[in-house]
Amino acid sequence: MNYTMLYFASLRDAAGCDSERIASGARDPRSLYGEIAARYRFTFVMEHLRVAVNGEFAPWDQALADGDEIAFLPPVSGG
Amino acid sequence: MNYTMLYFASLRDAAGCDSERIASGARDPRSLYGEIAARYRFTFVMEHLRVAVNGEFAPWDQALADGDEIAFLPPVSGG
Amino acid sequence: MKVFSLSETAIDPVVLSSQLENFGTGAIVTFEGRVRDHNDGRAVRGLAYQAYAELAEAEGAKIMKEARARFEISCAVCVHRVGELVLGELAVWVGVGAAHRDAAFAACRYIIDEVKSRVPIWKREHYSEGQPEWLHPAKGSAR
Amino acid sequence: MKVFSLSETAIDPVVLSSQLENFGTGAIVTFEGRVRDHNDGRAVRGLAYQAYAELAEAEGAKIMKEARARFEISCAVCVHRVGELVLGELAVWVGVGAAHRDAAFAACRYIIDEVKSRVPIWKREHYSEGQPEWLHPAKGSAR
Repeated sequence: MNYTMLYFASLRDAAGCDSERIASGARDPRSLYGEIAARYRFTFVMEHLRVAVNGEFAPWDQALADGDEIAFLPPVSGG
Repeated sequence: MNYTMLYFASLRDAAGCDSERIASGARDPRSLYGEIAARYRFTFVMEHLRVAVNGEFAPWDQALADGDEIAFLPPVSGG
Repeated sequence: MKVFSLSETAIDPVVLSSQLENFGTGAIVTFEGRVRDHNDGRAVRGLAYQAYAELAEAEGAKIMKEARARFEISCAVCVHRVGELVLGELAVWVGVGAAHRDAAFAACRYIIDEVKSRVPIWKREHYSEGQPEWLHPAKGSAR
Repeated sequence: MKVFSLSETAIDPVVLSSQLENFGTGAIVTFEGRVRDHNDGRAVRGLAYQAYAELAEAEGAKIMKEARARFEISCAVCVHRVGELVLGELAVWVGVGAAHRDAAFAACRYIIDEVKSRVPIWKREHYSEGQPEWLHPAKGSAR
Protein backbone atom coordinates (compact mmCIF):
# COMPACT_ATOMS: atom_id res chain seq x y z
CA MET A 1 0.00 0.00 0.00
CA ASN A 2 1.04 3.61 -0.46
CA TYR A 3 1.11 6.03 2.45
CA THR A 4 2.07 9.65 2.93
CA MET A 5 4.28 10.07 5.98
CA LEU A 6 4.51 13.35 7.91
CA TYR A 7 7.45 13.97 10.24
CA PHE A 8 7.74 16.51 13.03
CA ALA A 9 10.39 17.86 15.42
CA SER A 10 13.23 15.42 16.15
CA LEU A 11 11.66 12.77 13.90
CA ARG A 12 11.75 15.26 11.03
CA ASP A 13 15.43 15.86 11.69
CA ALA A 14 16.06 12.09 11.77
CA ALA A 15 14.05 11.42 8.61
CA GLY A 16 15.62 14.37 6.84
CA CYS A 17 12.31 15.46 5.30
CA ASP A 18 8.95 16.77 6.48
CA SER A 19 6.90 14.35 4.36
CA GLU A 20 7.33 11.55 1.87
CA ARG A 21 5.34 8.96 -0.05
CA ILE A 22 6.22 5.38 0.84
CA ALA A 23 5.16 1.90 -0.24
CA SER A 24 4.76 -0.55 2.65
CA GLY A 25 3.25 -3.91 3.49
CA ALA A 26 2.27 -2.65 6.96
CA ARG A 27 -1.47 -2.65 7.60
CA ASP A 28 -1.54 -0.69 10.88
CA PRO A 29 0.51 2.12 12.47
CA ARG A 30 2.20 -0.35 14.85
CA SER A 31 3.90 -2.38 12.15
CA LEU A 32 4.47 0.71 10.02
CA TYR A 33 6.35 2.35 12.90
CA GLY A 34 8.59 -0.73 13.13
CA GLU A 35 9.59 -0.30 9.50
CA ILE A 36 10.07 3.45 9.58
CA ALA A 37 11.88 3.53 12.92
CA ALA A 38 14.37 0.94 11.64
CA ARG A 39 14.91 2.86 8.41
CA TYR A 40 15.62 6.22 10.11
CA ARG A 41 16.93 4.95 13.46
CA PHE A 42 14.12 6.62 15.43
CA THR A 43 14.91 6.16 19.11
CA PHE A 44 11.41 6.62 20.54
CA VAL A 45 9.62 3.58 21.91
CA MET A 46 6.02 3.47 20.73
CA GLU A 47 4.70 4.16 24.25
CA HIS A 48 6.11 7.69 24.04
CA LEU A 49 4.53 8.48 20.70
CA ARG A 50 1.03 9.13 19.46
CA VAL A 51 -0.27 8.37 16.00
CA ALA A 52 -2.36 10.53 13.71
CA VAL A 53 -4.06 9.22 10.59
CA ASN A 54 -5.47 11.71 8.10
CA GLY A 55 -5.20 14.58 10.58
CA GLU A 56 -6.82 12.83 13.54
CA PHE A 57 -5.41 10.97 16.51
CA ALA A 58 -5.73 7.24 15.93
CA PRO A 59 -5.05 3.98 17.80
CA TRP A 60 -1.91 1.96 17.00
CA ASP A 61 -3.99 -0.92 15.64
CA GLN A 62 -6.19 1.13 13.30
CA ALA A 63 -6.55 -0.54 9.90
CA LEU A 64 -4.80 1.61 7.32
CA ALA A 65 -6.12 2.28 3.84
CA ASP A 66 -4.20 2.97 0.69
CA GLY A 67 -3.33 6.66 0.45
CA ASP A 68 -3.60 7.36 4.19
CA GLU A 69 -1.55 10.21 5.63
CA ILE A 70 0.24 9.06 8.78
CA ALA A 71 2.25 10.88 11.44
CA PHE A 72 4.09 9.56 14.49
CA LEU A 73 4.02 12.31 17.07
CA PRO A 74 6.78 12.72 19.67
CA PRO A 75 5.89 14.08 23.12
CA VAL A 76 4.68 17.65 22.63
CA SER A 77 6.29 20.74 24.15
CA GLY A 78 4.15 23.71 23.24
CA GLY A 79 3.27 26.52 25.63
CA MET B 1 -10.62 62.20 75.93
CA ASN B 2 -10.74 63.63 72.43
CA TYR B 3 -10.81 61.36 69.41
CA THR B 4 -10.98 61.87 65.67
CA MET B 5 -13.58 59.59 64.12
CA LEU B 6 -13.40 58.47 60.47
CA TYR B 7 -16.51 57.11 58.76
CA PHE B 8 -16.73 55.02 55.59
CA ALA B 9 -19.40 53.67 53.25
CA SER B 10 -22.82 53.18 54.87
CA LEU B 11 -21.50 54.40 58.23
CA ARG B 12 -20.46 57.65 56.54
CA ASP B 13 -23.97 58.03 55.16
CA ALA B 14 -25.46 57.33 58.61
CA ALA B 15 -23.08 59.73 60.41
CA GLY B 16 -23.57 62.40 57.74
CA CYS B 17 -19.84 63.25 57.68
CA ASP B 18 -16.57 61.60 56.76
CA SER B 19 -14.79 62.63 59.94
CA GLU B 20 -15.36 64.53 63.17
CA ARG B 21 -13.70 65.36 66.48
CA ILE B 22 -15.51 64.01 69.51
CA ALA B 23 -15.10 64.05 73.28
CA SER B 24 -15.84 60.73 74.95
CA GLY B 25 -15.34 58.89 78.23
CA ALA B 26 -14.79 55.61 76.34
CA ARG B 27 -11.35 54.08 76.84
CA ASP B 28 -11.46 51.35 74.19
CA PRO B 29 -13.07 50.90 70.75
CA ARG B 30 -15.70 48.54 72.19
CA SER B 31 -17.27 51.10 74.51
CA LEU B 32 -16.70 53.89 71.99
CA TYR B 33 -18.68 51.94 69.38
CA GLY B 34 -21.56 51.64 71.85
CA GLU B 35 -21.72 55.42 72.15
CA ILE B 36 -21.31 56.21 68.47
CA ALA B 37 -23.65 53.49 67.25
CA ALA B 38 -26.37 54.78 69.56
CA ARG B 39 -25.86 58.38 68.44
CA TYR B 40 -26.10 57.63 64.71
CA ARG B 41 -28.27 54.50 64.84
CA PHE B 42 -25.59 52.30 63.29
CA THR B 43 -27.14 48.88 62.66
CA PHE B 44 -23.98 46.76 62.49
CA VAL B 45 -23.24 44.42 65.37
CA MET B 46 -19.61 44.65 66.42
CA GLU B 47 -18.87 41.14 65.14
CA HIS B 48 -19.37 42.40 61.58
CA LEU B 49 -17.03 45.35 61.94
CA ARG B 50 -13.28 45.81 62.24
CA VAL B 51 -11.57 48.64 64.06
CA ALA B 52 -8.64 50.75 62.96
CA VAL B 53 -6.71 53.04 65.28
CA ASN B 54 -4.29 55.56 63.79
CA GLY B 55 -4.35 53.86 60.41
CA GLU B 56 -3.82 50.28 61.62
CA PHE B 57 -6.17 47.44 62.40
CA ALA B 58 -6.61 47.15 66.15
CA PRO B 59 -8.38 44.88 68.66
CA TRP B 60 -11.67 45.98 70.24
CA ASP B 61 -10.08 46.19 73.68
CA GLN B 62 -7.07 48.29 72.69
CA ALA B 63 -6.45 51.11 75.20
CA LEU B 64 -7.15 54.41 73.46
CA ALA B 65 -5.04 57.55 73.94
CA ASP B 66 -6.11 61.15 73.70
CA GLY B 67 -6.03 62.32 70.09
CA ASP B 68 -6.34 58.84 68.56
CA GLU B 69 -7.92 58.55 65.12
CA ILE B 70 -10.49 55.75 65.10
CA ALA B 71 -12.51 54.08 62.35
CA PHE B 72 -15.16 51.36 62.52
CA LEU B 73 -14.96 49.45 59.27
CA PRO B 74 -17.99 47.74 57.74
CA PRO B 75 -17.48 44.51 55.74
CA VAL B 76 -15.40 45.42 52.70
CA SER B 77 -16.51 45.00 49.09
CA GLY B 78 -13.59 45.92 46.88
CA GLY B 79 -12.57 44.01 43.77
CA MET C 1 6.13 52.27 41.24
CA LYS C 2 4.18 50.89 44.20
CA VAL C 3 3.23 47.20 43.99
CA PHE C 4 -0.21 48.04 45.39
CA SER C 5 -1.91 51.32 44.65
CA LEU C 6 -5.26 53.04 44.47
CA SER C 7 -6.13 54.96 41.34
CA GLU C 8 -8.64 57.75 40.87
CA THR C 9 -8.30 57.50 37.09
CA ALA C 10 -8.79 54.69 34.57
CA ILE C 11 -6.46 51.71 34.99
CA ASP C 12 -4.30 50.99 31.92
CA PRO C 13 -3.52 47.26 31.75
CA VAL C 14 -1.09 47.75 28.87
CA VAL C 15 1.17 50.00 30.92
CA LEU C 16 0.90 47.71 33.94
CA SER C 17 1.61 44.55 31.95
CA SER C 18 4.75 46.04 30.49
CA GLN C 19 6.16 46.36 34.01
CA LEU C 20 5.97 42.59 34.49
CA GLU C 21 7.97 41.57 31.48
CA ASN C 22 11.54 40.48 31.82
CA PHE C 23 13.53 37.68 30.28
CA GLY C 24 13.39 35.40 33.32
CA THR C 25 9.60 35.53 33.47
CA GLY C 26 8.13 32.57 31.61
CA ALA C 27 4.57 32.92 32.91
CA ILE C 28 2.41 35.98 33.44
CA VAL C 29 -1.08 35.64 34.88
CA THR C 30 -3.36 38.65 35.09
CA PHE C 31 -6.76 39.18 36.67
CA GLU C 32 -9.07 42.00 35.63
CA GLY C 33 -12.19 42.80 37.60
CA ARG C 34 -14.66 44.81 35.55
CA VAL C 35 -17.95 46.53 36.34
CA ARG C 36 -20.68 44.08 35.39
CA ASP C 37 -24.13 45.07 34.20
CA HIS C 38 -25.80 42.88 36.81
CA ASN C 39 -25.26 41.68 40.37
CA ASP C 40 -27.44 39.37 42.45
CA GLY C 41 -30.11 39.57 39.78
CA ARG C 42 -30.29 43.37 39.69
CA ALA C 43 -29.42 45.49 36.66
CA VAL C 44 -26.43 47.68 37.53
CA ARG C 45 -25.84 51.10 35.91
CA GLY C 46 -22.48 51.84 37.48
CA LEU C 47 -20.72 51.97 40.80
CA ALA C 48 -18.41 53.87 43.06
CA TYR C 49 -15.55 52.65 45.22
CA GLN C 50 -14.65 54.41 48.43
CA ALA C 51 -11.42 53.54 50.25
CA TYR C 52 -9.82 54.19 53.59
CA ALA C 53 -6.78 55.12 51.54
CA GLU C 54 -4.06 55.09 54.18
CA LEU C 55 -5.05 51.67 55.56
CA ALA C 56 -5.94 50.24 52.13
CA GLU C 57 -2.48 51.01 50.79
CA ALA C 58 -0.80 49.54 53.86
CA GLU C 59 -2.93 46.39 53.82
CA GLY C 60 -2.53 46.02 50.04
CA ALA C 61 1.26 46.30 50.34
CA LYS C 62 1.16 43.64 53.06
CA ILE C 63 -0.77 41.26 50.79
CA MET C 64 1.76 41.75 47.99
CA LYS C 65 4.59 41.00 50.41
CA GLU C 66 2.80 37.85 51.57
CA ALA C 67 2.39 36.73 47.96
CA ARG C 68 6.09 37.19 47.24
CA ALA C 69 6.96 35.19 50.37
CA ARG C 70 4.51 32.33 49.70
CA PHE C 71 5.01 31.81 45.98
CA GLU C 72 8.04 31.62 43.68
CA ILE C 73 7.21 34.76 41.74
CA SER C 74 9.43 37.41 40.25
CA CYS C 75 7.02 40.35 40.32
CA ALA C 76 3.46 41.29 41.21
CA VAL C 77 1.41 44.45 40.80
CA CYS C 78 -2.11 45.34 41.87
CA VAL C 79 -4.10 48.53 41.23
CA HIS C 80 -7.60 49.20 42.56
CA ARG C 81 -9.85 51.98 41.31
CA VAL C 82 -11.63 54.41 43.58
CA GLY C 83 -14.34 56.89 42.60
CA GLU C 84 -17.14 56.58 40.06
CA LEU C 85 -16.97 53.80 37.46
CA VAL C 86 -19.14 53.09 34.43
CA LEU C 87 -20.15 49.70 33.03
CA GLY C 88 -17.26 47.68 31.67
CA GLU C 89 -14.62 49.80 33.39
CA LEU C 90 -11.67 48.17 35.13
CA ALA C 91 -12.19 48.03 38.90
CA VAL C 92 -9.10 46.08 39.83
CA TRP C 93 -6.06 44.70 38.00
CA VAL C 94 -3.64 42.09 39.29
CA GLY C 95 -0.58 40.91 37.37
CA VAL C 96 1.97 38.33 38.45
CA GLY C 97 5.14 37.16 36.71
CA ALA C 98 6.99 33.95 37.55
CA ALA C 99 9.34 31.42 36.01
CA HIS C 100 6.56 28.79 36.09
CA ARG C 101 2.82 28.98 35.75
CA ASP C 102 1.86 27.16 38.97
CA ALA C 103 3.25 29.99 41.07
CA ALA C 104 1.87 32.70 38.78
CA PHE C 105 -1.69 31.33 38.93
CA ALA C 106 -1.58 30.68 42.68
CA ALA C 107 -0.17 34.10 43.54
CA CYS C 108 -2.61 35.97 41.29
CA ARG C 109 -5.52 34.15 42.87
CA TYR C 110 -4.14 34.74 46.37
CA ILE C 111 -3.78 38.47 45.78
CA ILE C 112 -7.28 39.07 44.40
CA ASP C 113 -8.88 36.90 47.11
CA GLU C 114 -7.04 38.70 49.91
CA VAL C 115 -7.63 42.15 48.41
CA LYS C 116 -11.36 41.46 48.20
CA SER C 117 -11.60 40.17 51.76
CA ARG C 118 -9.16 42.42 53.64
CA VAL C 119 -8.51 45.76 51.97
CA PRO C 120 -10.80 48.54 53.27
CA ILE C 121 -12.54 49.48 50.02
CA TRP C 122 -16.31 49.64 49.66
CA LYS C 123 -18.53 49.40 46.62
CA ARG C 124 -21.71 51.38 46.11
CA GLU C 125 -23.85 50.10 43.26
CA HIS C 126 -26.21 52.24 41.21
CA TYR C 127 -29.16 50.23 39.92
CA SER C 128 -31.47 50.73 36.99
CA GLU C 129 -34.31 50.75 39.51
CA GLY C 130 -34.24 51.78 43.15
CA GLN C 131 -31.72 53.45 45.44
CA PRO C 132 -27.97 52.95 45.25
CA GLU C 133 -26.64 50.62 47.92
CA TRP C 134 -23.37 50.03 49.73
CA LEU C 135 -22.29 46.43 49.53
CA HIS C 136 -21.33 45.02 52.89
CA PRO C 137 -21.15 41.29 52.28
CA ALA C 138 -21.31 38.89 55.19
CA LYS C 139 -18.47 36.42 55.48
CA GLY C 140 -18.56 33.55 53.01
CA SER C 141 -20.37 35.50 50.33
CA ALA C 142 -20.27 34.34 46.70
CA ARG C 143 -17.14 34.97 44.74
CA MET D 1 -12.06 35.02 14.84
CA LYS D 2 -11.10 31.47 15.81
CA VAL D 3 -11.04 30.69 19.54
CA PHE D 4 -7.85 28.71 19.04
CA SER D 5 -5.29 29.65 16.44
CA LEU D 6 -1.65 29.38 15.48
CA SER D 7 0.20 32.56 14.60
CA GLU D 8 3.35 32.98 12.54
CA THR D 9 3.67 36.58 13.65
CA ALA D 10 3.94 38.31 17.05
CA ILE D 11 0.92 37.85 19.33
CA ASP D 12 -0.74 41.14 20.37
CA PRO D 13 -2.34 40.75 23.81
CA VAL D 14 -4.01 44.15 23.60
CA VAL D 15 -6.01 43.19 20.52
CA LEU D 16 -6.86 39.78 21.99
CA SER D 17 -7.91 41.21 25.37
CA SER D 18 -10.26 43.64 23.72
CA GLN D 19 -12.20 40.71 22.28
CA LEU D 20 -13.00 39.44 25.77
CA GLU D 21 -14.61 42.58 27.12
CA ASN D 22 -18.33 42.88 27.42
CA PHE D 23 -20.59 44.28 30.09
CA GLY D 24 -21.55 40.92 31.52
CA THR D 25 -17.95 39.88 32.06
CA GLY D 26 -16.90 40.68 35.61
CA ALA D 27 -13.66 38.68 35.61
CA ILE D 28 -10.98 38.27 32.98
CA VAL D 29 -8.01 36.01 33.60
CA THR D 30 -5.16 35.87 31.13
CA PHE D 31 -2.10 33.67 30.87
CA GLU D 32 0.97 34.68 28.90
CA GLY D 33 3.79 32.24 28.24
CA ARG D 34 6.99 34.00 27.28
CA VAL D 35 10.40 32.83 26.10
CA ARG D 36 12.61 32.58 29.17
CA ASP D 37 16.35 33.11 29.19
CA HIS D 38 16.91 29.79 30.94
CA ASN D 39 15.45 26.28 31.11
CA ASP D 40 16.60 23.33 33.19
CA GLY D 41 19.69 25.25 34.18
CA ARG D 42 20.79 26.09 30.62
CA ALA D 43 21.03 29.60 29.20
CA VAL D 44 18.52 29.94 26.34
CA ARG D 45 19.09 32.30 23.40
CA GLY D 46 15.78 31.76 21.64
CA LEU D 47 13.51 29.04 20.37
CA ALA D 48 11.35 27.81 17.57
CA TYR D 49 7.93 26.17 17.63
CA GLN D 50 6.90 23.68 14.98
CA ALA D 51 3.28 22.53 14.76
CA TYR D 52 1.29 19.86 13.01
CA ALA D 53 -0.99 22.72 12.03
CA GLU D 54 -4.08 20.82 10.90
CA LEU D 55 -4.21 18.61 14.01
CA ALA D 56 -3.06 21.36 16.38
CA GLU D 57 -5.94 23.61 15.31
CA ALA D 58 -8.46 20.80 15.63
CA GLU D 59 -7.19 19.71 19.06
CA GLY D 60 -6.96 23.32 20.24
CA ALA D 61 -10.55 23.99 19.18
CA LYS D 62 -11.61 20.86 21.06
CA ILE D 63 -9.92 22.07 24.25
CA MET D 64 -11.68 25.44 24.00
CA LYS D 65 -15.00 23.65 23.57
CA GLU D 66 -14.29 21.49 26.62
CA ALA D 67 -13.49 24.61 28.65
CA ARG D 68 -16.77 26.26 27.68
CA ALA D 69 -18.66 23.08 28.64
CA ARG D 70 -16.89 22.56 31.99
CA PHE D 71 -16.80 26.12 33.33
CA GLU D 72 -19.28 28.99 33.50
CA ILE D 73 -17.38 31.27 31.17
CA SER D 74 -18.59 33.76 28.60
CA CYS D 75 -15.61 33.72 26.25
CA ALA D 76 -12.16 32.20 25.80
CA VAL D 77 -9.39 32.74 23.28
CA CYS D 78 -6.02 31.05 22.83
CA VAL D 79 -3.25 31.83 20.35
CA HIS D 80 0.00 29.88 20.04
CA ARG D 81 3.04 31.11 18.16
CA VAL D 82 4.91 29.02 15.61
CA GLY D 83 8.28 29.79 14.02
CA GLU D 84 11.34 31.49 15.48
CA LEU D 85 10.98 33.47 18.74
CA VAL D 86 13.44 35.70 20.58
CA LEU D 87 13.86 36.08 24.34
CA GLY D 88 10.87 37.65 26.04
CA GLU D 89 8.56 37.08 23.10
CA LEU D 90 5.03 35.78 23.66
CA ALA D 91 4.79 32.05 22.94
CA VAL D 92 1.18 31.49 23.96
CA TRP D 93 -1.68 33.67 25.16
CA VAL D 94 -4.88 32.49 26.86
CA GLY D 95 -7.70 34.81 27.88
CA VAL D 96 -10.96 33.88 29.59
CA GLY D 97 -13.92 36.04 30.53
CA ALA D 98 -16.59 35.04 33.04
CA ALA D 99 -19.13 36.56 35.38
CA HIS D 100 -17.13 35.30 38.38
CA ARG D 101 -13.44 34.75 38.98
CA ASP D 102 -13.57 31.10 40.09
CA ALA D 103 -14.62 30.00 36.61
CA ALA D 104 -12.24 32.40 34.87
CA PHE D 105 -9.19 31.14 36.81
CA ALA D 106 -10.14 27.47 36.47
CA ALA D 107 -10.86 27.66 32.75
CA CYS D 108 -7.68 29.62 31.97
CA ARG D 109 -5.62 27.06 33.86
CA TYR D 110 -7.44 24.18 32.17
CA ILE D 111 -6.78 25.57 28.71
CA ILE D 112 -3.05 26.17 29.14
CA ASP D 113 -2.55 22.78 30.82
CA GLU D 114 -4.39 20.91 28.07
CA VAL D 115 -2.73 22.88 25.29
CA LYS D 116 0.70 22.08 26.71
CA SER D 117 -0.04 18.39 27.10
CA ARG D 118 -2.17 17.62 24.03
CA VAL D 119 -1.69 20.02 21.15
CA PRO D 120 0.93 18.82 18.63
CA ILE D 121 3.41 21.68 18.88
CA TRP D 122 7.10 21.16 19.53
CA LYS D 123 9.72 23.50 20.94
CA ARG D 124 13.32 23.64 19.82
CA GLU D 125 15.58 25.59 22.12
CA HIS D 126 18.73 27.40 21.07
CA TYR D 127 21.29 27.53 23.86
CA SER D 128 24.17 29.88 24.53
CA GLU D 129 26.41 26.81 24.43
CA GLY D 130 25.93 23.57 22.54
CA GLN D 131 23.51 22.33 19.91
CA PRO D 132 19.84 23.30 19.71
CA GLU D 133 17.52 20.60 21.00
CA TRP D 134 13.94 19.54 20.48
CA LEU D 135 12.06 19.28 23.77
CA HIS D 136 10.20 16.01 24.09
CA PRO D 137 9.23 15.86 27.73
CA ALA D 138 8.28 12.57 29.30
CA LYS D 139 4.92 12.43 31.02
CA GLY D 140 4.72 14.17 34.37
CA SER D 141 7.41 16.73 33.54
CA ALA D 142 7.66 19.92 35.58
CA ARG D 143 5.18 22.68 34.90
